[in-house]
This record gives sequence, C-alpha cells and structure tokens, in this order.
Amino acid sequence: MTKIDALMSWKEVPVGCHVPEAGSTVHYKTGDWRSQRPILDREKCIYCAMCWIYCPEGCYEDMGPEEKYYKVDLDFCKGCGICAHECPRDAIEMVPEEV
Amino acid sequence: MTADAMIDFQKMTAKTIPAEDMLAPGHRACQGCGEVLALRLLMKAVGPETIAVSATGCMEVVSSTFPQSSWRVPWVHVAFENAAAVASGVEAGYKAMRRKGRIPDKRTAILAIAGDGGTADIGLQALSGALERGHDFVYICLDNEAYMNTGIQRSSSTPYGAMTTTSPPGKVHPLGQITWKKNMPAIAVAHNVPYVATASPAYHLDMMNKIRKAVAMPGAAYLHVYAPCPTGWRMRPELSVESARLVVQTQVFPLYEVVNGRYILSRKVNKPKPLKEYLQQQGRFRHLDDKTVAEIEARLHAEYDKIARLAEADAPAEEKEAKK
Amino acid sequence: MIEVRIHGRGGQGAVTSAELMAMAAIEGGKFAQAFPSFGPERRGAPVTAFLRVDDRQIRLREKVYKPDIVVVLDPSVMNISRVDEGLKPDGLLVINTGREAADIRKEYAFKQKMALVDASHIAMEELGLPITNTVMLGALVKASGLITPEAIQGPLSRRFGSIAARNQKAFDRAFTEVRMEG
Amino acid sequence: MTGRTGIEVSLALSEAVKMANADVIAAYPITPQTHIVEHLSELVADGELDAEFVPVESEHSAMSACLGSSAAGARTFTATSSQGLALMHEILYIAPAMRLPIVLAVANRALSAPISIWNDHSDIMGERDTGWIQLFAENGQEVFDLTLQAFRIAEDPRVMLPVAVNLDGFTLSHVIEPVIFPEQKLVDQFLPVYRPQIRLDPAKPLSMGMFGIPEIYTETKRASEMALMDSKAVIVKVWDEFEALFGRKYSPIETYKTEDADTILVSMGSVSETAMTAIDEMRADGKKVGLVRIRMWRPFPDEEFKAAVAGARVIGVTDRSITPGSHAGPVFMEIRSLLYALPERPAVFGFSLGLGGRDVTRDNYKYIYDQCQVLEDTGQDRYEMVGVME
Repeated sequence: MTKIDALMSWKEVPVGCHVPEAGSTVHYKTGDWRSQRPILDREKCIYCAMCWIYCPEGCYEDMGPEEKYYKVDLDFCKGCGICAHECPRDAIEMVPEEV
Repeated sequence: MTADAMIDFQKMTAKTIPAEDMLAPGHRACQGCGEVLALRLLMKAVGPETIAVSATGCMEVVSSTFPQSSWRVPWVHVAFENAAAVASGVEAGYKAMRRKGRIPDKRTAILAIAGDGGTADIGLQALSGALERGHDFVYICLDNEAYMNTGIQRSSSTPYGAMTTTSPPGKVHPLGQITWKKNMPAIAVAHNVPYVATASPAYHLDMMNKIRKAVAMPGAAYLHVYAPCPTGWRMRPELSVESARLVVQTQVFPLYEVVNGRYILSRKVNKPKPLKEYLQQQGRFRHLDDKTVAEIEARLHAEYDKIARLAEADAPAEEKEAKK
Repeated sequence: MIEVRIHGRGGQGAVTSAELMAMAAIEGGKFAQAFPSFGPERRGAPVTAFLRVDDRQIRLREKVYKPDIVVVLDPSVMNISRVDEGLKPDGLLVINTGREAADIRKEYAFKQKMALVDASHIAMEELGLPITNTVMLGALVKASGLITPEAIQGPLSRRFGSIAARNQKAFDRAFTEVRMEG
Repeated sequence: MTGRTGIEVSLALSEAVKMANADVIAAYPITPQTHIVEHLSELVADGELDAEFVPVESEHSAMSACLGSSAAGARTFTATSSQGLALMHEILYIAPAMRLPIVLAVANRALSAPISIWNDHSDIMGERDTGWIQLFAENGQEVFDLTLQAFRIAEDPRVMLPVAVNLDGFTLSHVIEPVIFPEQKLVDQFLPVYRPQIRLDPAKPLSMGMFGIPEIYTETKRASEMALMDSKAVIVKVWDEFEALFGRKYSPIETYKTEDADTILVSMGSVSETAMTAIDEMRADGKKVGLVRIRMWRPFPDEEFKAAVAGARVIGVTDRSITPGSHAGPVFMEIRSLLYALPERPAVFGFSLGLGGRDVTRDNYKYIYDQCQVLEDTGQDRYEMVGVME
C-alpha cells in the first residue's frame, strides 16, 4: 500500500522512489480546489455523455441505462465548468460553493 | 497502411468507448486543462496493454507527485528532451526480451508523450533519431503552444502574435511572438514514418481513433494533439473544449492524417469561421489589431489550403472521379 | 623484454604488423603488447606502431622510447625522420629497401645491425599491392627470432582469410630473401 | 572465444558483453570508444549476440535509451568517452536514483578545449557525483573481468545501481595483449539471466521517475546514497565468488610493495602498471616505496584505503585530471580529507600528470617520489602539474 503523504524515513522510500500503486492519485482529493459545482437537471439530461467525455478529471460516472445520467464525483471535480458549457441541453448549471 | 495493421485496427464508436480510465483522477492539472483532457482520452483509447514514457512538463508533474501516481499503465519519466529516446530503449528492451522468450509474445503499445517544447524545441533531436530508426512506438505531442509548466514562455510552437512571458507585446515590439509556428507534423512526415496525424480533443472520437490507428501501425507514428491551456492562454476554463473546436473550424489547426506519405483531410472546413471568434476568447491575442488579425488569417488559410491540396492530390482515383 | 618500433605510413599496415606479431607471441605462450601511436593520422601520413614481447607479464604503458628493434615498412619515411632515434646500440634495423646495405648505411649513418629486404618488390609480386607489412614480418621474424616462423600462421590466416595464403607466401619469401648486414 | 588469446582490449570488452548476453546496446560513436561498439554491432549483425543494437543519434539519447531499456527489464550496455560522457551528464544522475542497473564502459579521454582525443580521467571525474559505481581497470584481462562483474554487481537485488567500467582510452583500449576468456557455461553460472523484481510491465503497472517535493527529496537522496555505500560489501562478495570460479582476485584497494614502504604513491587505471615497474626500479635503488591502486573509486573504500597506507610517512597522490581553482585534483582531495581525521596522519601531496594523452612514464613516478621527499623535508605544501612546460 502506497503511503498517502510524503513524510517518511529514508528507509521507507521505495526502491528508486517508484510508486507501485497504479492510479494512486485517487487518494488525493482535488474536490477542494472547487469554487463552483455542477448541478445536473435530470429532466433536461439526454444521457449524451458529453460531460463524461469532456471532463478533464474523468470524474463523471455512468449511472447506467436504467438511470440514464452521469453523476459527478465531487471528491475530484475542480469546478472548471466544461461540462456545463458543453452540455447540448444546458442541463448542467454551475453554482457557487457556499462560503 | 499495411493490410495486417488494418485488420488489427478496430474503430472506436461512441458506444464502444471504454469506461475505464488509464489516467486516474486526483491529478493536479489546472481547472479546465485541455491537455490533461486530451491525455485522458488518448490513454482511454489505447487501454491497459501500454507503456507510457513522459517528458518533463505539465502532464508529468501533475500526474506523478510522489508518493502517488495517476497512471494505471506502467509509466516512466526521465527528463525533458529525451522521451523519444527513452521510448526507443523501452521498445528495444521489449523486442529483445520477447525474442529471447523472457516475456509473453504479444504487442504492447509504447507511447512517448511530450509537450510542444519537449517536442519542437529541446526534444527535436531525440525525436528525429527515434522516428528515423523506426522504433515501433507512438510519439504524442500535446501542443499547448508555449512552456506552460515553467510559466508560459514562448516556444517554437507558439503562434504568431501570441503573448507569452518571453514574447510580451511591448511599446517597441507590439506583436508578441514574431515567428510562425513550427510545422512539426511536416517534420515528422519528412522522416517517412508510416503514420502522422493531427487531432483535437473536441473531436474526441477522431482523436481516439487516430491514436488507436497509430498504435496498430507497425513502426514509428507521430500524433500532434492540440491541447488548450486556459491558464497560459488567459482563457476561461470552461472554454477549453470550445477553443479546441474553434481552432479546427477556423482552419487554424487542420485535422489530417498522413498514411504512408499520403495526406488525408480528416475534416474539411470549406467555410471557415472568422479567426476572430477563436482569438477573442484568449487573452494572449488581445493586443492584436484588426489588420494583424487579417494578415494572420490570410496566412493560416493559405496553410490550410496547402494541406487540402496535398490531400486532394493524394486522393485515390475513384474518389477524384466521384467528385467530378 | 624486447621492444620494437615500426615505422610506416597510414594505410601500410604498421599497426597490423605489430598486432600480428603480438598475437603470434601470445599464442606461443609469451606475453606481448601491440599498440599504435594514437592519433588522428590519415592515410599517407607517417605513423609508428609499437610492440613489446617478454617471457613475463609486461607492466608498462609508456611509449617505446629505447627500442631494441626498428622496422621500416616504407623507405621514404627514413628521409623525413630519424627512424633510429633511441635505438639501442646493439639494436637492429629491419628495412624495406632494394638498395645495397653500404648505400643505406652511408646515407643515413645507421650504426646498428641491419636486415634488408626488398619488401615492396615482393609485395607487388605476391599480393599485387605495395602493402609491405606481412612481407616485413618475414624479415623481422628471421632477423630477430622473436617468434618462430610457424607461429605467424594462425594470426595471418585469421586476419586475412581468403588472401592468407598469398600473405603467407610473401612472408616466407622475405624470411628467405632477407639480407643480414653488420 | 575461449582460452588465452591476443586481442585488442576494446574487443575483449565487447566479448565480455557478448558472454554476458546483453539484451540492448544503445551507443553513439566517439573516439576512443569506437572499437567497442563497432565490434558489438558486428557480433549482433553476425548473430553471435542476440541483442538489439540501437544506433542512437547522440550520447544523450544513448543513456536515455539505456534507462528505458533497463526500466523495461532488459540487460543494458553502452560505452562512451569524453564529450560523449559529458553529454550524458544530465541523464547519468537519473539512472542510479531510479536504481537501473546499466553497465557503461568509459574509454577515458580528456575534455575540450582544446579538443583532445587522448587519455586522461577528466571525463569520469566530471561524473564523480552522479551516484554510479565506478571501477577502474589496469589491463585487458581486468577490462574483460570487470565488464562481466559489472553486470553481476549492477543487477544484484541488493545493489540495483549502474556501474561504470573505466579503461584508459588508447593507452589501454587500443592495445593488443593477452586475455584469458572463460568457458561460456562458467560465465552463465556467475551471471544468471537478469530477472528484475520490478520493471515496466502492463501486468503490474508501476510509475518510475516521480516528482519529488522538498518533504521527500532529502530522504530519496539518502536512500540512494546508502544503496551506493552498501554496494561495497556486495561488490567484495561478488569478487570473492569471481575468484573462486575464475581464479583471479579483485579488491577495492590493491597494493604493491607497500608492506615496509615509508612513501606510498597512489594511482588509478592502466598507468598503475607503469608505476609498478617504476616501483621495482626504485626498490632496486634501495628506496622504500610502494604503490596503492584504487580499483573502486565509487563508492570510495575508506577503511580499505586507510589500512593500505597505514604506516606510511608520505603519500604522493596522482591525478589524471585537474580541479580548476582548487590547487588539487579530485583523488588527492578525497585522500587528504579522508586521512585528515587520523590521529597520526601522513603528509599527503598531490600531483596531476598524463593530461590529454601526455605519456605517463616511469620517470614521472620517480620524479614524484623525489618531490614527495623534498616537500616533506622542507615542510612545503604544493600541488604540482607534473611535466608542465614553464
């Protein structure tokens, strides 16, 4: 298991300072970078996947053919607003995070 | 394209895009980064049987802060100017070990990934060497048109008229960047590699299929990917994809392939949108006057026409016939 | 330890002759060293090569300053440098020349023993080329006894492959035709 | 090739790479390294060595390709000299930090300007602090042996560090001399197939070459420094094993007639042989002089060196390079600072010689011996560039 924080004894540094756990930035939550969050209006959503495709974080999850929408993972969403801007039905609105 | 490579190459459709990402979230790219978006989609398209080599740069830094990595494929970074050389070594090592029976006899995609500085400037020699030697790998240039990682300095890939921190428009020199963008795809084509292509993340399926084709093609391939940088371009972050679309629609960045020397236009732009639509979203072009914009537009249209003419000249006879 | 200095011009095989001698000596169980005068000299420029042969391990990486034997592959080199420089008083000069010994001694004032052979002539007849290195080895081996004449056969055949027989013949002729003087 | 053969040392080195069954050779030609890579490309072209020969477009790319190949898990070799090594400089640091067991032969040559193709140690001294294991050979047999050993040492799971085998350019690389070649099966016993514990493998994805923030950088440096220091014990074990199999002994520090010596000269590389002959001649003249040869330059064998010079009154250290601006050469500085902490320390004097192919002779060592006595007698402390025309 990769350590999450970088503070460690030199004896604990993995050989070559390599990181053995693939995709381990999932332990680093970028959601707190966000000053606005996307809110989806499921009434308008046509399940076209553009938010899922164009999210630079890859933080939209396909909820499947039953639910027919994509759900944002706020642990990682940085609030860039691409999903809202690219949505062909204007189904996503960016709203400020509460201060 | 050889017949064998054609057979291996399965075109991806909107329905067959894999759910899995090979680049995990939690990376530290800027809000709205078009480069990391392009990279994520490219990695999704190539899938897990891949080894990635990164040059120093934004994508390397944001994905690999110890003790975490965003990479779900084996990944190595060595330095700035040598991604192509490192990938050459990975490829040679794999080839030798496969031949000697030490690893399974299957094809592993080997990617070298660098920014425009790591490609068109400091990494050009290593890239030229690797393309000329014909290693079986794909070189991806993620072009955000300046040295963004170090703070938006100009590169040879910075477009004419763009403001960067080392091409500032001043009282005596008001233009900003005074040189025209280096034509990297043409340099790659000059190496007679089997596959060269340009791509934009706004045309995601086109881009994802190009990387798949590049991987399927035996030998060296070069992919030049437009990578919007809201931070470096002084642009609102939500406009990354739109700018990646406009750059194609304005003929600034033509999408094409060069397959075994034959030019194919991926997207014909017969009625280009006004250049101004593309420029006005980006603060880096704010200082340009209308006259300069018109000059730039004329030159970019001429560049586009060159590619279009090459594609037309190379088109198969039946296609030309059909046109008549 | 016997130290040999070979004078020639770039392309005449001075280095090769030192190498072949060293290989032959080593195969005969001796210790030997062969090395060129390291430099950027191109074809035609005067060059030297060095050879050391001993019965025990050679622990010396200097150039050869006081040779026991000097070999001259190309007589024209004698006009541009003192080939006998540093040559020990009881040393030996092995020279490619068709001229009389007295002539040579008079012109160059060599004080040491000389072994003369018309290597250029033999080379043209046997090899069809004015390359005198293997020819001169025949003279060197005969005049010095550094190795047995048979010892050269292995290195010659490995180096020259299909033309080894012709080189061997050139070597043999020089071995027989060499003229000792002094 | 087996048994005792007369062969050019560069070719003997290539034969060692062949017997080591290297997987990848990435190299760029530079004098005087060329014969090594020419012969390797012949061996590959003839199918005698089943390897990929990558004819890169520069030494920078040579070392970069080596990192890639080694990270992929392949046994990897390259060779260079001088400017070529300097061009590799940036990448040299990265190999040990990423624990990649590359073997590099350096046919040592001077650095420009003026351009010089001839031998000295300026090239490798510029790479002293890159974190590589650095070994020096004195003759052709050692070049062959050290090259084989280098793979074994580098790839030892306890080591996993790159190794540079140094051989003097021309002075050693271009000499034909006797070399004993072992049987292949003995080599295979000494050097098994390389099976790295970690490598770039899609079945087990890992990331190499990370971004190190200040909170971790110091610790990573400490970890690689300790790996280098700890490699000494493993190297010595490998040498013991080598001796048992092949009958030739290697030590981090090697001595010659030092037992009762009051003056000890220190040298590295092939000129040590000339120095030994000079010692013989001085001994014949009744001088109590001995020689210490540094085989293992990095990691520096502190304890072995101190033991080797114990009892000496004066030490004359020879350098084949200079450290401009410091009045000292790198080997001299190393040794003087090492011995400074001794309660009863000898006088240590530094001399540089043999720069840019200037011939290193027995007379040089005799002169250095004499100068050591003068300096000590007169209480002077002066670094000297031997043979410089005033």
